[in-house]
Amino acid sequence: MNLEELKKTLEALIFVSEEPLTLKQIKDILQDEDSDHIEFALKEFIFEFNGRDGGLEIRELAGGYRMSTRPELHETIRAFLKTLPSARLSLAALETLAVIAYKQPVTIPEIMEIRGTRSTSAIKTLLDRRLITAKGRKECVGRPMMYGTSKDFLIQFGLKDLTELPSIEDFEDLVG
Amino acid sequence: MNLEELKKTLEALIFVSEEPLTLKQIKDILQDEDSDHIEFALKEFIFEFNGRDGGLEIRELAGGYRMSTRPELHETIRAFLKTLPSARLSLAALETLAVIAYKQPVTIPEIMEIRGTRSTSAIKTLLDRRLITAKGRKECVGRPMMYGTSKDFLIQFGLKDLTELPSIEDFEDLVG
Amino acid sequence: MSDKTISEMSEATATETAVEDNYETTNKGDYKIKLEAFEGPLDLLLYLIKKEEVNIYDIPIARITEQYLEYLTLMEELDIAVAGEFLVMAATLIHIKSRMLLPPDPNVAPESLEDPRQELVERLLEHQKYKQAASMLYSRSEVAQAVFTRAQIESDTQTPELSATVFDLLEIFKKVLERAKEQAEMEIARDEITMAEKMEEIHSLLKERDSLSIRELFEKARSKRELILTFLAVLELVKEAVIRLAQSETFGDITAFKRVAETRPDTEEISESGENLSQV
Repeated sequence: MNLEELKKTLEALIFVSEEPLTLKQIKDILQDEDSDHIEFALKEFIFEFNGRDGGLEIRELAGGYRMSTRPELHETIRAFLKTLPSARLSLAALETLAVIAYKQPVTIPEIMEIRGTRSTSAIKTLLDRRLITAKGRKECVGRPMMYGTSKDFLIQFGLKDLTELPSIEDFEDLVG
Repeated sequence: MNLEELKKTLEALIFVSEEPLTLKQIKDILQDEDSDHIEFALKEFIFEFNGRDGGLEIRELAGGYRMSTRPELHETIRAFLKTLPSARLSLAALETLAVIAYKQPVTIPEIMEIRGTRSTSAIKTLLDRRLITAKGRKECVGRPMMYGTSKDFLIQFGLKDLTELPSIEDFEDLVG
Repeated sequence: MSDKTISEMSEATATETAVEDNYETTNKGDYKIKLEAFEGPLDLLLYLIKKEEVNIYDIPIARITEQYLEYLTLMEELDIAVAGEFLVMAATLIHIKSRMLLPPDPNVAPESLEDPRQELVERLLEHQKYKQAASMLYSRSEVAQAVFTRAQIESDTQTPELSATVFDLLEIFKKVLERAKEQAEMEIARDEITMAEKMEEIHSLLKERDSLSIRELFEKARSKRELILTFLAVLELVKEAVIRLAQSETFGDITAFKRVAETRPDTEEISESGENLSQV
């Protein structure tokens, strides 16, 4: 490998590595390359990459090399991260959402009956995320609140209306 | 922000984003910046970043911008990550995907008509791999589900958008 | 589309690919693999057209039909289930063949005569296009797989989006329903008692008191199975002359008494058959 190829390879390896990439790891992967040649290429690559004064830099960390954003940009990045949809739903929340989507309007005791476990915190999560909404009270003992999916649910899952939810029959077509 | 600062910010944002970063997302974060100024900076940044001929490049993908390693380095990187390429789709699944990509939104009976055979297990595979997605129901007898390609399809097949697919008519001349 | 791509593709999915080569093999096992490889009747027809090196726009329908039927026979001989669509195509081919044999209608100008093969040719061409498109997608995915994105970084864990699709919701809903069903079955299984236990239970109840309402006994049953067991246990106890049953009025409550107890004169004695019990 010539020097330019070696520098390209180092850039890519540091980029994909989960942990800070150590010199030893680099030498292990690039066994055919001369050790001094690698060290020289690495120094030159870091010097050039950081010298660009771009948004990213290579930092030496925990005995290895890592690519990261420049500290002065962190405020903008934090602002960006905040705009992303919040955390993934837990399986409990997804199960509860599935039961509500297919059985709506449905009460908490009914959801419990189907899921076999308490679903109160999952329901709170779904309400906070505006994926479900209260749909009035059921006319039975205790008049429990009924829940159904919201407009946000339709948007989030790319549905025009609830009839677009795939049914079990749609799926039977697929496995049959 | 001056041009250099803007380019630095773009580099950091594209790096941080897990999904291809869209122009709209960029403009939403950098609300104080002039829209044209952003577009100009983005073009210049990509031109310069890719022009370095380093191990990384910015690619336009699924309606956004993503930083990834250069294809020619794949052997070394795969050896380092010890990853295997993801399981290949069967020919049946690929053909079904082709029909869906070009005919979307399309129902299962319509796919069957073109392929001359049942495609249900192929469709199940494509759904499991998230390459296709539900696209509402067709307003005809039985209201069958319609299918189309997903964002993951664009990402996994390296497409900017669907218009990047060659026209289906272009394949005609190859026949016979 | 380069030949290389297509041949790579056949390698990748060898068992599913309609083969280009070496069809002349005499090994039945090989034949079987290759015949199963045809995705459908259109695939088989395209293969035959290629093999016979005939013009797709001018298919010698008699020859191709004959070959097609030979393949179907071969498939049957090899115990490959011939899907319905293969038979439909066979019928279509035979129909086209017979139409080709008819003398042209003298009242129709030759240029406006419709070629009976027209529709089939169009379907074949259409199918062929999508096969080419599949091949194009294949090479695209190979290239796309050669690039790698960065490793996970700290911020990733905070940002993942709601990634479930509507199909995931349906899958999850089905699993919840299945689990609910299993749970119900498990509860029944856990409560399972034997007939001997049931008889013992009735027996000990009658030790504490002189009589027992049969309806009360049935109401205690928590499953259909327990209900039946209760019924059988009562009959068995009657048969063994441990208890006797009495009904104060028709359709009235039935009471079980220990055999040693006195029979009240005003009650109608029920025989061991238990026929009347079915009215309870």
